[in-house]
Amino acid sequence: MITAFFNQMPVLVVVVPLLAAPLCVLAHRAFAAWLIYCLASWLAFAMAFLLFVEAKIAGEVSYAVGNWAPPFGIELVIDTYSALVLLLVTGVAAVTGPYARKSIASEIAIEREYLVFALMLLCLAGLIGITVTGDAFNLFVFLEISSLSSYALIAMGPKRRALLSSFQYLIMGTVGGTFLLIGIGLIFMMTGTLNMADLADRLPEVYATRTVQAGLAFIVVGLSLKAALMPAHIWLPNAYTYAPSAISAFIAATATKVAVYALFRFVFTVFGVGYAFGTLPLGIVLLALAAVSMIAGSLASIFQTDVKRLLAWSSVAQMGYIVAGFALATPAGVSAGLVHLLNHGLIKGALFMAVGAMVWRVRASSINDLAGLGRAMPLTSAAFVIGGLSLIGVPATAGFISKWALMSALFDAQHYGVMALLLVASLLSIIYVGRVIEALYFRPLPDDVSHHKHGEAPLGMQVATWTLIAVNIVIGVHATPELEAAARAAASLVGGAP
Amino acid sequence: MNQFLTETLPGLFNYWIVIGLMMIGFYTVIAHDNLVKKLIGLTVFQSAVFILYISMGFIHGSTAPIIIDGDPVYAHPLPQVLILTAIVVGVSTTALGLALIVRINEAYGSIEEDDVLAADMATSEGEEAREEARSEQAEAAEGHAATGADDGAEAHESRPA
Amino acid sequence: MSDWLGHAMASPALVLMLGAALIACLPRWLHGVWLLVIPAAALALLWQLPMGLHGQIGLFGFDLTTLRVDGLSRIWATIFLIGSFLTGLYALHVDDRIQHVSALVYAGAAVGAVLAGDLVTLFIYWEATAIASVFLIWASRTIKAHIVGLRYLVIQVISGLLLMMGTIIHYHATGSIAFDHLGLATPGGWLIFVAFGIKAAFPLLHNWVQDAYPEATVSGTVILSIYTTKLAIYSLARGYAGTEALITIGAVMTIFPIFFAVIENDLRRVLAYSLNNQLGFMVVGIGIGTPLALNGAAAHAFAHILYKGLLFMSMGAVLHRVGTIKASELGGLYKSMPWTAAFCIVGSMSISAFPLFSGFVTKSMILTAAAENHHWIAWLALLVASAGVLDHSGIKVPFFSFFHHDAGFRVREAPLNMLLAMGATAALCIGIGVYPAPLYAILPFDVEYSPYTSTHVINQLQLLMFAALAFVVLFRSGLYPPEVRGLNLDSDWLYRRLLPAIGRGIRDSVAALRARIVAGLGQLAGLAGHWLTDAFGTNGAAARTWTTGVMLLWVTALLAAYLLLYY
Amino acid sequence: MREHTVLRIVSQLVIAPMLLYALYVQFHGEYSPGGGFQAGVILATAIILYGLIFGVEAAREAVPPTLLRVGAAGGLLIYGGTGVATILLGGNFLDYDRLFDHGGQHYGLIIIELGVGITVASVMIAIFYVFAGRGRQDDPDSDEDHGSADDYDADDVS
Repeated sequence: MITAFFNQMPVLVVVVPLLAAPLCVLAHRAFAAWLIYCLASWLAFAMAFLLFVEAKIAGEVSYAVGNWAPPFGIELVIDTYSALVLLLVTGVAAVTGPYARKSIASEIAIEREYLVFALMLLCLAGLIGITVTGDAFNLFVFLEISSLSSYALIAMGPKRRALLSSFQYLIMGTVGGTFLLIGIGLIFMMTGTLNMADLADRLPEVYATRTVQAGLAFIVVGLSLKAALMPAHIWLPNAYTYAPSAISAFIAATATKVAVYALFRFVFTVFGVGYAFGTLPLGIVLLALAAVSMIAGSLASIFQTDVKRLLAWSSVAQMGYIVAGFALATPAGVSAGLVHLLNHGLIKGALFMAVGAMVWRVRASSINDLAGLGRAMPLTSAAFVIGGLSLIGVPATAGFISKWALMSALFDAQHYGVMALLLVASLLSIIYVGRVIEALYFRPLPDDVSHHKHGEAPLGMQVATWTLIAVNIVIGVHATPELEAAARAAASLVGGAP
Repeated sequence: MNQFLTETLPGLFNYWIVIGLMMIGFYTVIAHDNLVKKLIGLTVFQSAVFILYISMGFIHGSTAPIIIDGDPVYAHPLPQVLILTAIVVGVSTTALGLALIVRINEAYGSIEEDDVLAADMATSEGEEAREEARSEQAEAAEGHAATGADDGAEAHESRPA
Repeated sequence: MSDWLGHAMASPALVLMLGAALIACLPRWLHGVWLLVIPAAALALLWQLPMGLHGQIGLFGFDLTTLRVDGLSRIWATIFLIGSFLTGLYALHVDDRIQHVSALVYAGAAVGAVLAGDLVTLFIYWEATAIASVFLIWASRTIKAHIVGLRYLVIQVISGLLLMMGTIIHYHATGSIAFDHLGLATPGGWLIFVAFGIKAAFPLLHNWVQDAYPEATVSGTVILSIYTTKLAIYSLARGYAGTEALITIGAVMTIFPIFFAVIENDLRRVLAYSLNNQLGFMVVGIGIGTPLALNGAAAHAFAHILYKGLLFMSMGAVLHRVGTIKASELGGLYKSMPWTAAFCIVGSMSISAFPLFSGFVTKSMILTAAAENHHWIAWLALLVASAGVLDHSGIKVPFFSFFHHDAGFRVREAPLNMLLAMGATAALCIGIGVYPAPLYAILPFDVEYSPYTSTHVINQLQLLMFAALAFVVLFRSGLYPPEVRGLNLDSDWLYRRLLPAIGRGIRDSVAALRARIVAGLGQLAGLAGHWLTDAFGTNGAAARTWTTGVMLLWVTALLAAYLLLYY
Repeated sequence: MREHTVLRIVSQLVIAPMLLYALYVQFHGEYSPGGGFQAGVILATAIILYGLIFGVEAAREAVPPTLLRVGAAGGLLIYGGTGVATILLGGNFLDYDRLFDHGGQHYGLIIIELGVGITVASVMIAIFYVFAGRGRQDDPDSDEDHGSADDYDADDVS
């Protein structure tokens, strides 16, 4: 039985949240739905961890759905690359559970709460599906599942602006998804297979055709849209700003990261690094876009008056960091990009959670509204400070590890210009994080202090926020396991010694 | 050239239809402010992709992939199955989009994107005004500091509270 | 992880930081005790450590040496910890958790940086000092402090980033991250040099000191004056001892702040300028690079932290009681604050290097080293600067605040804890001046040196007397820049007296040039700011919400670009 | 529309065969064109037609929203539950051969398609209720469709 469970984990990690979603709907009670969410996400996290270990030992875990042998059936493949992203997704989801209870309750009517949890589970199932699947079309379907549920989740935000934000995201996301569909169709047309490993085998024969080239272009643009890479990023700030706080934290930490995962899964595993970066000039385009993202995102972030929007813009900038690492297509670069993908997920998750806790308290998220909260909510504010430091890349935090890795990789690849821009971007990040910290600690509480009577945020929100912060610090001081795993993943993607 | 006109061009007519539909749909999404029209455009765009898939699995003279007696040529069933799924996704998207439009209409009284954005902009200006007031105050303090080495004493308050 | 635990137990830096965490959690009435106990414990721990390398840990692929105890690092760590204790005492009455925590973290980071055996550890602590210290500025809680603090932080972090880049380049070039002599031979060495230079307030990189220090809180300024710049001096001594360029840089550093210090009205800013000038002495010492010179730099840093801290403390006490620190508004305070006045005079005599005060026994080492090695121009510059110091710090500060005409303030004497802190510091200043042997004993190199030779003493006294005379003459004749609010520079007297005239001429032209540059930069910055706001402000072109049509147009453009590239 | 006699009569005549046809399509899906999705849509169309002709209220009475919620979730659970059942029987996910000794693929597929059909029909009707109900009254659970509209794209592995 136990071995059976272990063998089935690759599919169970998707199925558990997928089936928990209708259970939430059936349960129809906010508390029961929440409980189901927590159990499912924790179970998923546990399985993700076991899968990570398994992938580490075996190199790759493969699973044939319906016992149809690949490449005919749908294959689930978990290697270190996907296992790491899987760990991030399920980890953040698991932490969001305790957080979401109070946060959701404060922003969404009680009779609709169960739906939030059902949708979050669906979204989670979709995101997990993307990471574990070894089938190109299946990836599209999971991507759309996660996207659709996140549109609906964002639309549940307390302000009416959430509606248009969600609609814009829906349009952009659907176009991105359809582009991906076109791209997959084009390469399917040329090879007759959808299995990624099989595609990788068969594509070299037809590399020279226009169809495959166009297919790559469509896939890259489609997934860039989902990953909010410049210039396809404008849907992101609004979507993250107006979503309910718990949803902001969850989606900001996972959705775009998984899209980047999928992008480079296609680019590296399916098309091959030699083709995408050698024959075709994808690397330089992505690097340029990444550089623009870093600077423009940081600049826009500095000017924001709303903290959630500020963080969202900084996400645009940080996506630039991540893509810059991957776009180097060197083992060091890919590993740095992957490390930053994970670390940034943790950082942004923590920051959005901290801000969400403040929003829970003051019911507003502009910088002015957070004035003086350092005294009223010392723990939450401290969490924000640590998260902010990690975002800047201060030593002993996770952000530093990835910044260091990125700088080293850029230096090795002799992209000094991008290196300098990364430095500038991190200076800019000091300014936008500094603005918030100053408001928290060095401005007086506003006169109408009625809402400050109650003090700190609820325990669940605290625990969740601090868990992510703690992980940040642990990675900051003891990064070796993460770096080793990332190096293994990079080696499997672009070759080279792990 | 002649061959291109007589054979290649009409021979690929399905792709021309796909491309035409795709462009119509995409243009509608880009050019129209009306959210419903955008959604319609999106649906047309998606349909074009569905047709692309279906037509690429089609073989001349083939039948539908149903098991019947004899040995007929079947069309490739896989694209059809895939597209069935994609259609489901598309329908969900449309339904969700329409639901959002209904609520946008209720919240803003308009389904023109620029009107809604303008309404948003108007609400955000109030928030901004407060922030601007503060930064102006700060600039004033800075300006004061820059005018002479001996700036005002107010900046030197210390607060050993 | 066990090596981590071992490191945490052994490192004075982490003791301070853990102490800070403790203070963050403890109720307020317990703060005071810990503010004193923690630095004392860390100091005891430091002296328990045997000489050598400790705390080797692995961190993201590097083998770090987090503790290197040798003569050079130990004297710096010692004075940092003494400084931490004294400022803790000084800040005892402050009821502000943020200040206490950041002060301890700051001190811990500085100690950690000094004890760092490799560049990565150094960088980590280097950044930590930047971040911890900015809170001391922000803690003033004024809008100006906020802006200044951000500016300060950005400059500090630029220094950190340069250090990081330099380290990466150095590592790739040599395969080593050890923090030993670096030199200017490699690009990595240059980057690190500039990084150190920013924190050491090299000329033209110095403005952040005068910009930020006077904006901090009363105790914050004292704390700030101790660590960052001296940490940079240590790093220079470690990495660039004997680099010729430092002699020139140091000589310029000693001279130019004098002109600004003389005309400055904000007394804490005067002290910030003289801080710069004193750093110049140490930089010259490092540039000379002989054991005697390095000893001089170390000893001078030691003494300097004490007397500059004392001066800042006394001015802080005045600010605390009176609420202003403008020379033009103060005067006659010796009646109300006699103790503070006395301590301030001790500090100013020390900084002016009167015999029997700490400055004398340390500064003369550097002067002697300069003379021994025939750096005559530098020697002359140092001599001139010594005279200048007396004018602006030695006389101006105590004179305008405590004597001069009575401004009519009748305030209470400084709080007891401030007085105790100042008293202890003053005692140390005098103690070192009278009996320098213990200080000499902990210097990094074994050098026989005796400051109290008759030549030294007489030379120094002559110099001081003439400088004092100059002050009196200038002041009586009304030439000494009066303590006015504005910058009314009266040029009638410009050519009548040579020395001050040249000084003023240089000062004027530098000031004018600076004003022009600042104005030009300001305009540029204004333009850039407008452009940025237009582009990236919340409703700016790049950052506002676009319609989906526009977004998709961009996406289409991107797709077209890809397709064209592949075509 | 209730006054249009022709429409009423015709729809009364048509609705029952539609439902029957839906069932046919449902259970012949594994041989012939059809399957859960199509059947679900046809079934939903019948109910929607009923709603259009006789009013949403009448339709709501016939097929209450709670039933739809249960149906949408339950259908999905049938689908997933089958997969889980195959796992419990020692096979891989959706390895139908484990379900029965003979014709496992066959019956397995039927069960799966049943789940899909129920979900699709429920969600379609729910969407109709919500859009039709808008503006007439403000019913609290009208937003339910949001969620369930997405629920049914989960029947992906068709």
